[in-house]
Amino acid sequence: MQPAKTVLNIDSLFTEFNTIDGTARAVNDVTFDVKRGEILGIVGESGSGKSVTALSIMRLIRPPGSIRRGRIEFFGRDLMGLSGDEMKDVRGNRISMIFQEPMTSLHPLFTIGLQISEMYIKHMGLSKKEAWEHAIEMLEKVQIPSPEKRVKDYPHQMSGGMRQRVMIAMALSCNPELLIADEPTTALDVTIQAQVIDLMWQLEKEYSTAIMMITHDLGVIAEIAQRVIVMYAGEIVEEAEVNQLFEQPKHPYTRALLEAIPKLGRRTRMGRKPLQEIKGIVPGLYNLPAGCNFYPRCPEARPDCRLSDISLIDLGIRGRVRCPYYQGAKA
Amino acid sequence: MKIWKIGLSLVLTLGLLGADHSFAVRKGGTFNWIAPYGSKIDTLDPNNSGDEQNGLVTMNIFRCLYRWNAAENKPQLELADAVDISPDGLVYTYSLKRNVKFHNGRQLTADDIIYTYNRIANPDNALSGTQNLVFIRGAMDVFEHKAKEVAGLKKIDDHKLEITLTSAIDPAFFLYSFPMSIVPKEEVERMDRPFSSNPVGCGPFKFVKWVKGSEVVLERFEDYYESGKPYLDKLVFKIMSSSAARDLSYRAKELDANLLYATQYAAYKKDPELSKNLVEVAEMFTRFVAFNPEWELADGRKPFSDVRVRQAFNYAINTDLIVKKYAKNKAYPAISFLAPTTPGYDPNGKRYEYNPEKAKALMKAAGYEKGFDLEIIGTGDSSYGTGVIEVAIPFLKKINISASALTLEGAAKYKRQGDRNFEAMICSFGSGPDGISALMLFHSTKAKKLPNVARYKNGEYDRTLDLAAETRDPEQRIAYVKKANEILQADAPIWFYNYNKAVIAHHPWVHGIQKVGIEHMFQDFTEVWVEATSPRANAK
Amino acid sequence: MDNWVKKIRKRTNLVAGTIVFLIIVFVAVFAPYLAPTHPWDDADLMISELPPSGEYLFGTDSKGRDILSRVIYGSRISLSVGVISQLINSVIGIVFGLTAGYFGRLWDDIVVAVANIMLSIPSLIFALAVMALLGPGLINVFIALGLTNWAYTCRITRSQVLGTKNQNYVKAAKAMGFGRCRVMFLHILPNIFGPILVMASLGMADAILMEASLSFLGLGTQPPVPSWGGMLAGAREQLFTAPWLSIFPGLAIFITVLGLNLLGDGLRDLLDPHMSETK
Amino acid sequence: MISYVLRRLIQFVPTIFGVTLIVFFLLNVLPGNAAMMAGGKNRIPPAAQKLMIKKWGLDQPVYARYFKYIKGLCTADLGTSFISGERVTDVLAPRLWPTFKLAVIALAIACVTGIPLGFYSALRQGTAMDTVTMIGAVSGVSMPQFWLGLLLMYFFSVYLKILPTVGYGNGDPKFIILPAITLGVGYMALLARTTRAAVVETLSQDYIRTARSKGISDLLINRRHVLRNTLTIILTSAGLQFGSLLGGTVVVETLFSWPGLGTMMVNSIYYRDTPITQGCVMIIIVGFLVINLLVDLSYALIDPRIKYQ
Repeated sequence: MQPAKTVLNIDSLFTEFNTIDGTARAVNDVTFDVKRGEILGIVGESGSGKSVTALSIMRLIRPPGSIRRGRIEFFGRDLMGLSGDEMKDVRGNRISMIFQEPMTSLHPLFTIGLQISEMYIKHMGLSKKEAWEHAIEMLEKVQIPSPEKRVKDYPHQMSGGMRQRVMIAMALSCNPELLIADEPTTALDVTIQAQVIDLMWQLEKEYSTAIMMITHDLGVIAEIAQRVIVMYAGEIVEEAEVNQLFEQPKHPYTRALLEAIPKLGRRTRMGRKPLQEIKGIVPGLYNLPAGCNFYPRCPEARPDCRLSDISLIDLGIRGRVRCPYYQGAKA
Repeated sequence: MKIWKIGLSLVLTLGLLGADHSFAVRKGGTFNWIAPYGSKIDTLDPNNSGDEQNGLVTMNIFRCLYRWNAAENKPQLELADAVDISPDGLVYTYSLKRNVKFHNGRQLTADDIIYTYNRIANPDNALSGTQNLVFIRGAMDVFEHKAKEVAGLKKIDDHKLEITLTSAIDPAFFLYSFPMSIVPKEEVERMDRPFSSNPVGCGPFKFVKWVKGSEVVLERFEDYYESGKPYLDKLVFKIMSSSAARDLSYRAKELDANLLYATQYAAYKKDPELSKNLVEVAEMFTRFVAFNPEWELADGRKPFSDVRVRQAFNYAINTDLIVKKYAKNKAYPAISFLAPTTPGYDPNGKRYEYNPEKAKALMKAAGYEKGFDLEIIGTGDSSYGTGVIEVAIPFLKKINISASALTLEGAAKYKRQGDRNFEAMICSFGSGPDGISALMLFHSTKAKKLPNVARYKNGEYDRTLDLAAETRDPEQRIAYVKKANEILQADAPIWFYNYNKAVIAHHPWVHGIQKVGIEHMFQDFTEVWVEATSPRANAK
Repeated sequence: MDNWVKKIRKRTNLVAGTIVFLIIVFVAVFAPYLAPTHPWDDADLMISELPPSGEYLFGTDSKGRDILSRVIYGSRISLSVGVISQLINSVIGIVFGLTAGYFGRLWDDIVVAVANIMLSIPSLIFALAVMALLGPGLINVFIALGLTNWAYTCRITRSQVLGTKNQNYVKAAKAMGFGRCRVMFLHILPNIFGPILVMASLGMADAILMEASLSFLGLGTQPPVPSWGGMLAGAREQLFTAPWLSIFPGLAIFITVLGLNLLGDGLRDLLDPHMSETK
Repeated sequence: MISYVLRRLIQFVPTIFGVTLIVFFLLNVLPGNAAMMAGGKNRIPPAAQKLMIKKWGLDQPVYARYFKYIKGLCTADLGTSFISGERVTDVLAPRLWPTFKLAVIALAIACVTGIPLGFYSALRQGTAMDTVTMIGAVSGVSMPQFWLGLLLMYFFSVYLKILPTVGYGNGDPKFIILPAITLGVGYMALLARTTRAAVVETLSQDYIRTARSKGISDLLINRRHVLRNTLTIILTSAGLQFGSLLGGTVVVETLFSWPGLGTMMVNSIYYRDTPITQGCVMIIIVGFLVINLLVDLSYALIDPRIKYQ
C-alpha cells in the first residue's frame, strides 16, 4: 500500500442523519482505500450504508445528513478540506459517479448531448460546439449506434441500457481517476447487464480508471472486482481479495450472502438471485443492537457477541474482518 | 332677476364662509369631486337614467326648466325669466332666457324643450322620466301610442313656451329633476357618436372626457348664461364607491370634498382639523322596515295585520340609541315618514319612544305574548341594510320576536318587494321634497309611482291625501299632509327608523358647497370656487 | 436511504399543522363553552366599538358584540366552508384532471372545454343562480364554492399528468397489467400531489373570504350568525377607524390557513413516493 | 403542431357557444331585471319599467332571445347595453387595455417575486427563511385585497405622499403601481407556494443528484435543471391566474377607480344589463382559451415528452 498507488483513502468516516427521532449512523467508522487501476467491489444489502459512503466521497450528502468526521483523501488531499468550488472541480472531473436508476438519473427535459456536453464545458472549458462533438465521440465509445443522431435524443427516447451507456459516457467523459458505480446494472435486464458490465470492464482497461463498484449482486463482483468490501449496518464487516472472499468467506454475514447464491464463481446461465434469503432484516439505524450489529440474524451468534462492540480485525494480506469468531480464526 | 340671483349666491357664500375668510371669489382651479354611489356611471344622457350616480354629473352639464334651490329648499324657475299662470292654474306660459347657449354654440329655444319632453314621453324610447310628464295634457296619449307629440306643449315663439296641464298642480316639482334635462336635438340624433357618452347641454360645465369606470372630467363653459360663472376651470368626478378609499383620498388632499359615511363622520367629528368643514343636511330619505300585513304564520294568523304588533315593534326598539351608536349620529331618529325638511313635517309630532314594557303589553294584548319568528330582508347597505336588523335583533328578542335577516342583492330584493314575497323588509325611500308625492307611497290605490311597499290600506289616510292633492290652498294642503302623516304614524305600517343626515366634508380652501336636502350629492357647481391654497388652484 | 430519514424529520410540519387544525376544530365544536358571551344575543349597543381591553380581549364591534365570542363562533362556519368546499373542488378537479390528462383525446378536449367554460363564468353569476335555484343555506354555499373552483385544480392536475404519464414507472405499472384507475390514482396521483395540495390549502383562504361575499347575496351565513369572512367584509370601511374589527377575524383566517398549509405540506411529504422509497 | 393548433382553434367554437348558452340561461334564472335597477335609488315607476322591458325584448321567451343573440353573434354583433343603449363592443373596448395592463403587471410582479421566493425557500427547506416565506405566502392569500389596498394607499399616498391614491391617470405609470401590487400579492403567494412545491419535488429527483455529481455549479443546476422542470407547473398556474385576472379584478378596480372590465362586469350582473355581462364573459372565455392554448403549446416546448398531434 504505497501512497503513490492509492487513489482514494478513506479514514474513519462517520456519516449521520440527524432527525427529531435521533441520530442515524448510516456510515459508521469506515476505513478503506482504492488503488490505481483497481476495481473495488462494495457489497451489502439495502440500507447497509454503501450508497451513503459513495455519496459521502462525492460530498453529495444533503441535509439532514452530514459527514460527522473522517478523512477522505484523494491522491493524498483531504476532500473534506476543499471548498465548495474546489469540490465541484473534483466532481465529474476526477471522481465521477454512475447511479442506479438510468431511467430517472438523466434529466428528462434535456438532450443527452447537452447533458454530456455540460461536463466538457464545465471541466475542460470547451465551447458548446466542441463539447457537442466530444459528446458524440463519447457516445461512440460506449457503443451507441449512430451517435451523431442519438446525441439529439431525449432520455425518454432511449432504452434503459442505452441510458446507462449514456450515464457511463457522461461519467467517463472527463477521464476521471475514480469512477463510483452505484448499482449500475441493477435496474437493467440480464442481457443488458452483461453488456454494460463488459463495457465498464473494457473502459477500465482503456482509461486505467479506478472503479468503486457498489452492488448487492455478488455475481457482478465475482466477474470484475479485484477486491471486495462487505458492508453491514453502516460498518465494514469484511474486506478481502475477491478470490479469497468467495473461497474462504470469514464473516458469518459474508457466508450468508454467498450461501444465498446457488453457485459460486463466474456468472452462469442459471442467473443470479438477490439476497433475500437471509433471515431477518437490516436493523434500524436508530436502534442498533449493542455489540455485534449482525447478532440478531447471525446463525453462529454466541452470548458474548452482544456484550461489547466488535472491532475490525486486520488480517494483513488476508484482509479485514469484524468478527472474533471468523471462519479460520484460531479460536 | 339676475341681480337677485347674484345677491342670493353672495348671501349663500357669505353664510358658508364665516367671518375669517376673504369675500373675493376666485376664478380657476380644478375641483376633484366624487361619484360615490357604486362603481359605475352608465350614461351621461340625462333623460335616459334616473340613477342619481349619473344625475350628479349630468346636472352640472345640463339644465332643466326648473332648478332645485338648495337654500330655500324648493324648485325654482331656471331656463325662463318669468312664467305666466292662467287663473285656473292649467296654462303656464314661460318666457325663456335669451342668453342660454348649448355647448355646441347654438341658442336654446322653445323647440328644444318641446323636443326634449316629446323625447321623454315617447314610449318607444322607454326613458325613465316618462312619468314626470303625465300631468301635461296629451302626454298620456303619446304614452299610449295614440299621438306622436304631446298636445299640451306649444311654441309661441322661439322664447315663449306654453304648457297646458291636466290638473292644477305646480309643475316645478316634476320638471326640476335631472332626468328632465333639456337636450339639443342635433346632438342627440348625431350618428357619428353616441350622445350617452358625448353629452352636450346648456349647463355651467361642458363635457371633456369620460374614462368609463374611473372618472368624468368637465370644464367651464365660457358662454354659460350666468355671467362670470362658473368659477372652476375644471370639475372632475371620480367614481369611488369605497368610503374608506375616499377617506384616504380626501386625507391625501386628492379630493377637494368627500361624502362621509357613518364611520368617517364619527372620526371626522373627533378630529380638530377635519371637523371644521362639515356640511350637514337632513336629507329627504326615510329609512324604515316595512311590514307585510298579508304575511301569515303557520297557524294562519297575520301578525302584521294587527296594529298593536306593529306599534309594539316600534316601541320595542331603542331607535335613538341605534341612531346614536350604530349610525353614529349620522341620521335623525324618525318621528313619522315625512322628512324634517319636507313641508308638512311636524317636529313636535307624536313619536314612538323606547318603551319595552308598553311593547310587551301590546304584544300580549294582540295575542302574541310568545312572539314569532320573523325574517327581515334587505340589502347589504350599511345605512339601511341588514346590518340595522342585526342591531335591532336583541331588542326584538325582548318582546319574543326571534328576528333573523336575509341579505339580498338589489335586484333580488326588488323582485321580492314587487312580488310581496317578504315578511318584513328594510328599505329607504324618498320622503320629500313634495309631501303629497312622498306620502302617496302608502296610498292604497294611487301608489302609482311606486308600489305601496307596506300594503298599507286606510280609507281615512287615502281620503286625506286625496284632499291634499285636490286643494289649491297651500296652507290647507300642508294641513292635510300633516294629518296624513299623523295617521300613518299612528297606524305604524312600518318601523320608523331614521332620516338620513348627509354630510360632505371639504377642505378649507373650498367654498360654495350647499346643503341639498333632496340629495346631498346633487351639488350644483356654478357657485363653488377654490382659494389659491388649493393644491389644484392653478391646475388646468 | 437518506430520504426516509428526511421523511420523519419532515413530520414537524405534519405535527404542527395537525395541532393547529385540531385546536381550531376544538374551538369550533366547543364554541358555546369557550365563548365568553353569546355572539349575538348578548349584544349591547352601550358597549359598541370598544377597543380590546381586559374585559373584551378582542374588543367589541359596531353592534355592541364581543368580537372574541364572534371569532370563536365564526370558526364553525368558516372552517367548514374552507375545508368542505376545497374538498369538493379538489375531488372533482383531480378526477377530471387525471382522467383528462391520462386518456387524452376526445375526453381531454371535453374536460378542457368544460373547465374553460367554468373558469369563464363569473362566480357571481354562478352564486346568484345557485341562490335563485336552490335558495339560501350553507349546503348551497358549498355547492357554489365547490363547483366554481374545481377547474383550477383540474387544469393543474392535467398539466402534471401530461408530464408524468410517459414516465417509466407509469409505463411499468401499465405493463404490469394494473387497472387504469390503479395506475392513475396510485401511481400517478401521489407523484403530482404537491402542487394540488398547495392549491387546495391556499384556496381555503379564498373560500373563507368568498363566503362573505356570498352572504351579501343571501347565500352564505346570514346576520347575526358570525363568520370570519363576514366579519372582515363588514368591517372593511372601518379598517382605520376601528382596526380591531378586522384584525382578529383576519388573524383567525391566517392561522387556520397556515395550519392547513403545514398540514398539507406534511401530508405531501408523507405521501410523496420520492420521500418514502427506501434504498 | 399546426394541425393541433387548428384543431384547438376549431374547438373554441363549441366552447364559446357553450359558455354563452350556460351564461344566458343562468342569467335568465336570476330574479329581477334591468328595468328594476335602471333608476338606482330613484326607482323607475312600474309603467316606465314595462316600456323598458318591451324595448329591450325582455318580454320575449328566453329561447327567442337566445337565438337572436346567437344570430347577432354570428355577425360579430354583441348587442347593445340596456341601460346606456350603446353598443356592447363600444362599451367593452375601452376597458380591455386597462384590464390587460393591470393583469400583466400584477402577474409580472407575482412572477418576479413569487417564483424566486418559492425557489429560494425550496432550496432552504426547513430553515427559518423557508418558514418566513410560508408565513408570508399564507398572509398574502389570507389578507383580503381591500385591506392590502387600503393599507398600501395609506402608506404610499397619505403617509409618504409619493403615489396617487386612485384613478387611471391617463395611463401614467404612477397610477398602476398600487393596484398592481394589491392584485399581485395574492398571486405571488400562490406562485411562491406552487413553485416551492414543484422545486422540492424536483430537487429530490435522481437527475438533480446526477447533475450535482457532474460538478456543475449550483447556480446552473438551479437555473437550468431545476427551473426547467418546474416551468410547466409554474406556467400552468400563471396562465390560469392570468385568465382569472381578466375578470377577477373587481375589488381592486373598485377600490382604485380603475377603468377595467371587472367592475363593469359585476355591475352589469347586479344591474341585470345582460348584453354587457355576455360581452364580458365572451372576452374572458376567449382570453382563457387563447392563454390555455399558449400554455399547452409551451408545454411541448418545455417538455419533449409531450407531443401534440
